[in-house]
Amino acid sequence: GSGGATGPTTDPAGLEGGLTVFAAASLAAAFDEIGAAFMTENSDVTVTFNYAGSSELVSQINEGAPVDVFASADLASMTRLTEAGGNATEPAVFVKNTPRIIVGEGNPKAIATLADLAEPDTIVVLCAPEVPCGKYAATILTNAKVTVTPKSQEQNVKAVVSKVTAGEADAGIVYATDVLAAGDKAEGVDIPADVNVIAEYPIVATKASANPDAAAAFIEFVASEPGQKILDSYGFLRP
Amino acid sequence: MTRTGTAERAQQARARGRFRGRSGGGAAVPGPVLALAAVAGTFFALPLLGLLWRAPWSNAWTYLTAPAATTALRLSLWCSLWATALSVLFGVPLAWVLARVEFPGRGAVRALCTLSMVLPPVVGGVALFFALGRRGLVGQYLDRWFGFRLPFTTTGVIVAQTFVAMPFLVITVEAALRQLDARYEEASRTLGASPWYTFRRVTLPAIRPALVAGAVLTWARALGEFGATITFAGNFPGTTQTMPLAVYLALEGSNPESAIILALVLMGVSFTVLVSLRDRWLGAATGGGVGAGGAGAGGRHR
Amino acid sequence: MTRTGTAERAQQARARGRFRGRSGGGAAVPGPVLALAAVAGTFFALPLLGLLWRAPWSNAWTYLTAPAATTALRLSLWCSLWATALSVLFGVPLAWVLARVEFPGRGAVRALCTLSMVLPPVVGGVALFFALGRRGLVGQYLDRWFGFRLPFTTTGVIVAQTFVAMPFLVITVEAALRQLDARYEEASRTLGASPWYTFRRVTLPAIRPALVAGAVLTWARALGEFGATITFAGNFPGTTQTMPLAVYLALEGSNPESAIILALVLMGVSFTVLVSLRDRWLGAATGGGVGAGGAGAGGRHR
Amino acid sequence: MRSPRAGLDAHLQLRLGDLDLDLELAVAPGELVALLGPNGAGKTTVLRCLAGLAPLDGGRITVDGAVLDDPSAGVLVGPEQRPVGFVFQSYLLFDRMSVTENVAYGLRARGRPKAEARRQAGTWLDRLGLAELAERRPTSLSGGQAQRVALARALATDPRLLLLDEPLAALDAGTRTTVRRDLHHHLASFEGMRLLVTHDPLDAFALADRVVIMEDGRAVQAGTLAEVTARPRSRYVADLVGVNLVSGQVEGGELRTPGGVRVVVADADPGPSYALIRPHSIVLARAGGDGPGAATSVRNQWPGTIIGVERLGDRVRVALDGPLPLTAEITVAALEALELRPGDPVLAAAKATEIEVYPA
Amino acid sequence: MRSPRAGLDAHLQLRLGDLDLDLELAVAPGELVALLGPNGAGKTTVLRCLAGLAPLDGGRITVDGAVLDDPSAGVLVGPEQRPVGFVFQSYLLFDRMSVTENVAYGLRARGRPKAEARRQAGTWLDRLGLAELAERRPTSLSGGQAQRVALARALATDPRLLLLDEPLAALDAGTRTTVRRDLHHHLASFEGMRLLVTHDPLDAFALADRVVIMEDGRAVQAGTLAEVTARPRSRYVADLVGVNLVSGQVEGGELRTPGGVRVVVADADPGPSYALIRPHSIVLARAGGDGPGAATSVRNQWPGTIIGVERLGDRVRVALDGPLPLTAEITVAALEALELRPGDPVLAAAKATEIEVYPA
Ligand SMILES: Nc1ncnc2c1ncn2[C@@H]1O[C@H](COP(=O)(O)OP(=O)(O)OP(=O)(O)O)[C@@H](O)[C@H]1O
Ligand SMILES: Nc1ncnc2c1ncn2[C@@H]1O[C@H](COP(=O)(O)OP(=O)(O)OP(=O)(O)O)[C@@H](O)[C@H]1O
Ligand SMILES: [Mg+2]
Ligand SMILES: [Mg+2]
Repeated sequence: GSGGATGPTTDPAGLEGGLTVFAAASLAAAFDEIGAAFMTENSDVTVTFNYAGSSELVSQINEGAPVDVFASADLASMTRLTEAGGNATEPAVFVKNTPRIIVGEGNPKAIATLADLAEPDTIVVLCAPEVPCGKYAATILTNAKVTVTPKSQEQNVKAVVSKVTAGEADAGIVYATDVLAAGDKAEGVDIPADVNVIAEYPIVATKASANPDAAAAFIEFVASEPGQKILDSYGFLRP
Repeated sequence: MTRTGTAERAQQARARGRFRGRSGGGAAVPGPVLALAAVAGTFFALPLLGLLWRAPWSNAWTYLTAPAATTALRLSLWCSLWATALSVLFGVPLAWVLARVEFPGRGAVRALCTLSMVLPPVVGGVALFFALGRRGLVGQYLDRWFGFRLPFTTTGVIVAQTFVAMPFLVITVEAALRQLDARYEEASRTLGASPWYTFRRVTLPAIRPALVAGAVLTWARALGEFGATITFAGNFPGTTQTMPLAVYLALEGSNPESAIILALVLMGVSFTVLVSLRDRWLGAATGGGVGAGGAGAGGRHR
Repeated sequence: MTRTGTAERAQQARARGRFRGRSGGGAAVPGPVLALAAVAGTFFALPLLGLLWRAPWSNAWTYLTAPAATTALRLSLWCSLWATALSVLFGVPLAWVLARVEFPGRGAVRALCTLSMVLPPVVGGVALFFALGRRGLVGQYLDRWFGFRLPFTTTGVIVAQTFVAMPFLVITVEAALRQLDARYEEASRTLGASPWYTFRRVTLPAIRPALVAGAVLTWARALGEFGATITFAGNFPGTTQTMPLAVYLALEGSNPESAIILALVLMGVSFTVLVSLRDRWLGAATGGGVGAGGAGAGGRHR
Repeated sequence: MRSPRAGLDAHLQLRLGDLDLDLELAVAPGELVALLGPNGAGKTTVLRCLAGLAPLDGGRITVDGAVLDDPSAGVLVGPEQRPVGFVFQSYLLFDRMSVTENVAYGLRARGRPKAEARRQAGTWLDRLGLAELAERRPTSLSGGQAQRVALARALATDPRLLLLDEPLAALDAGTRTTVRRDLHHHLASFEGMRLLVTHDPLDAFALADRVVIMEDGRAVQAGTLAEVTARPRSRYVADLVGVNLVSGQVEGGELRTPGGVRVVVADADPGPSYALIRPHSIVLARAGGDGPGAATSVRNQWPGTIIGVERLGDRVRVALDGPLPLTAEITVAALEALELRPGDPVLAAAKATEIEVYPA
Repeated sequence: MRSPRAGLDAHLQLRLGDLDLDLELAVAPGELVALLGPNGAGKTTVLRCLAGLAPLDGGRITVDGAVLDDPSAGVLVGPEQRPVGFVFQSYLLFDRMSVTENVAYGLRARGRPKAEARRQAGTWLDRLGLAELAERRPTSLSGGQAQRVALARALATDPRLLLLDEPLAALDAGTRTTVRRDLHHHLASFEGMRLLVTHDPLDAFALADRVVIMEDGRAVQAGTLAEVTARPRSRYVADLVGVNLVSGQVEGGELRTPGGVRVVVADADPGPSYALIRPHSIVLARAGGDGPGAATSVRNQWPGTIIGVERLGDRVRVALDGPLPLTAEITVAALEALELRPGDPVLAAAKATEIEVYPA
């Protein structure tokens, strides 16, 4: 994005009131920081976040939730919103995320490749095929021509992380951001780029928005250099 | 409360009064109570009506007959029944001890039993990891010595459900035991019955309404259990994917509508079970005459 | 059960026997029961010990004092207490009607009240939308006529918690009412007391142990409520982000460790409340003498 | 509806389990009627009907002309609206209230201020000698104390119709006399009606203006106790008075029981009749020995076996089984002279002139 | 420990609320002891101690030499291990079992096969005239029926020591005679001991070998009923027998009550004594009129006010209040001749020779 200390959104006089952002729970830490930065720049705007699963957020919006901006962790949920006509702008991908193999502290099973996941004495957990990380994992494994029987198909990517960090599972496929967030309890193993799939996070202003100007400004801020810098620090890739 | 109306209506009302099992006095319900009860009933009914109203009936059959759905339902029933059975087996003794034995820290033990209800279920699952997982307090020894692992198994589902649901049984039964008239147990003892025999023949029958109620609560809670199960036992079709997990994933997936249908199935099943829990299992006095009530008691003539 | 030992020990045991309030007969607990109870107690204790064991104590203070945590805790207590109060207000009348009034479809109404327990909480939240949301069955009129909206408000949290937690109260209290000896209510009526006065002065005191137990269950369930709340009321810090939601967010976000600390805080609070629920509130007979027990009853001499 | 009339006027029809209740009952203002009858006769059920705890199937209850229950007219007045007080056979004191609170309950339920209700309750407790127990819980009372508290509780509401289900049964002899007297005393000072269920003829004697004997849900006899006991018409009353009652057909100076036993009687009109044989008019002799009437004019001689001997002061009551089961009362001296023991066969004799006969 | 000895040998010490129990009690094999005393004396508590439902604070209970409770030795045998049967004052029948199951309960609890237990229970039901009720639930029984079932239930376990807490109180007159006789009959055929709490002297007469009178947790008198009633030593016994008891100091041919009233007596040793005045030896006269002793040798004349009049057949008992509260028994004719009404002042007179005096 174009950046600088005075970005394109610098028209503080025009922005005020409340701004409600619905964002995927995996964005929570990054968006809290972005929100704070945004409010420093636009002191008359109060940003409120509502974090939950992307799919759940779409349901809420479709039920008439008071929301200005929606940031999804996957395209499928966004599609459900646009199909219902809940969007005011076209979805824009503001960040990307790379799947990685997650292994326990010190990588006890010495997992280095996707093929190692097929070892019978390796306990692997993946996301359920219904949720985005599960879809990506399936695609990646198909691309790598590896057949893995997971012990469990988790509800979301954090559940995979917690199984691995708790030592119940030996490995799983999660996002780079999750490996980073797990700190020293887990390690990441890269997936070769030729089989990997990159996850895309779209953002829109909603039709229900009562403060469309601020919504547009927020979306722009996320895509701006300060916004992207914050996202970088959590392991996200720029679009 | 002078009742007027056609003689026929009056007589029906009378006949009802008799068969209520609580003739006269006890049965009369004041207006405000009825009103509040009606509000409560409506409050429960509305969301369910809402679900029925919005359910995607046109595709219902497809969703219902999906093999994943039927497998999950079967697993759910199996696990929740086991969890209920285990809760009764262990929970009733615990309730008895809590109600009847005075020991230091009794309050703490009682509180402990209630804690797993307060715990957000996901954290409950994590806690189970810490205790019974592969690296858990006890689980590591289970694994090392017996090669026995709970996570990712159907047994794990049952354990998670029991952990979350058993408190309902314990608390309900304990309250019933406290409400009980201990003199009937004394009478039993003087007839030569051991504490255990007394418990089986006198105490248990007397607390049956509460026991049934507690077991129903437990079963329902186990049937609806989601967080602890998915965290501790994972989610794999056929072994650990219970109905609530299937519902949740359907909600997350591309077709949230199917989730409503699955949830309705879950509700339909439990509704059927609950309705068929006939009054007499709950210990209502049947037939004419005065309310039996009273703890294993000699009814009206004591 | 011949007791031998030093005279002193024996006398202590005797004194205890007396102060149990259930001298002799009732109090004796057979060995197998004690064993089962011990297993149950351990089963509850282990996961909590596990949590304590693995909790990131070094950073605990930082997590605890985060403003988000204290806000969430305050909100949790506020909402769960309201939900409990509403449940008592509406649930006790409902329980009374279910226990005492025979009407067609009573079984169905009872089952209905239990359904919200079986419903996966997330679906429960969705169902609440369908009923009370801006486009819901009733909610649309609330919105259109009064401009009143429940979703995403603190009131919405209370509604969601009440919906999920009230069944515990209803079922517990209904069981207690069924166990009650209706003759005491009859006696009250012959003394000129209206059904309502009878309820307040005779019935309520008699079912107090169960009522307290039910309220505790309800409160605990409301305090731990997550799925319905996040779905129906959202996750707004300060207005709808209760403690379980904060725990969830910590788990999902960058800091899973803090989730354990937050969960422990939640547990600590409820533990404190539950332990301070002294025995006498649960209706234990205190002081010497024979078990009072019995439904509002004349104790030993009836 | 019939014209208003003071007092209780009831026709009670109700089926309950084995019981088929069908009883007409009237109690005038100021009158105390005692209801006697064997266990299971339906006495408690009668009281429950009158109190409104058991709605009638048929019949009608009016008190001072006001209809309380009339199924055919669809009228049913709730228990709390009836001017009725009830002392239960099993006390039913409220466990979680003190004795005073129990007694004050009815007044509080009628909306009296707390202080006044307590004061009035205190007066009642004084009157029944319960003042010391005022702050006790019912659980810590003895059986008799609890019974008295129940009595005080019912009296405190000043009912028009007071129903007492064996109120004195659990009282000790001393208290009983006092309470009986006190009850009489208080009851005499009000215009109300009292219906008393009792098993003790002494209670009925001392308290009742009239007794109604019921059996199997029906009234079998009514009148003053003296009238009723002079001519028992049921086994129950005969037992109550302690006499032998034989029923059968009188024909030609003889009463023949359905079992074929003959009782020679004097001056009796033919037809179905009762014969009353007082125990002390029966003479016993060892069977096989010289019968009491062997050489005398006593024509009534019945064989029997001794099945029980009970001492009553200086006399003994001897129970006989045989074709005609009888109870005889003889002196201890006679018993010892005859060396009678349970199991021994005996002959019982009674003079025809000592047997009273009256139509059934 | 003392040497083994057949029968019950107990010294009961226990504080419970207001009750301070301290009672020595022995019952020989085959003996039936009746425990009498006013409400709240501690009779039920005594039975509870013996059954093991209330552990002692001090003292000791042995049955046939076996120690059942001895706090100083730390021995306490559980209720179910004691050879004791208990018929409770309030029945305590198990509501959820049929009558037969209730009676068979004790046998089943002892491990007898179901069929045998039911058969034996049937025998007991027959014996107590309950056969028809065999399949009924206790809830549908009348009070007296329930009482009999409770009796059958306790008897069915064939206890060495049978404790009966007013077992006949709720029985009607007819059944009462039968059950009393039956009870006697059965009890006579076994070597066991029986302890019977009752308020009815007739029960004590008919059944008991010996009576123990207790008051406030202590034994005040013991012996045969005849002995006890001939010389009452407490208000309770005097009321039981229906006589007036005056206690005071005898000095110079006079007994002086603590209240200062004088009773002239014949032939009495000085010292603290009781004077027994039989109601029928008291003559009444209207106060102010010609006293019965105005012109006679009767020196005992006490003023009083009539507070109650009770009819007993052709006699009336008149209760007097005054410095010396008395009960007099006069004929109905005398009452009517004198036109006595409650509230009237009267003079009561009694001849010194008709007053019995014995040392306290
Ligand atoms: N709820 C009931 N169900 C079935 N039968 C009942 C019920 N209540 C009463 N009965 C029947 O009615 C009969 C009369 O009962 P009730 O209590 O009125 O007798 P009672 O005359 O008071 O006897 P008692 O002197 O023993 O107290 C009983 O034999 C019983 O069989
Ligand atoms: N649990 C208790 N708490 C306090 N006091 C008690 C308790 N149990 C008994 N008492 C006291 O003991 C006294 C004696 O009671 P108990 O029941 O033994 O009397 P009782 O002789 O059987 O009387 P009744 O003839 O009226 O049945 C009562 O006055 C009561 O105050
Ligand atoms: Mg009765
Ligand atoms: Mg007693």
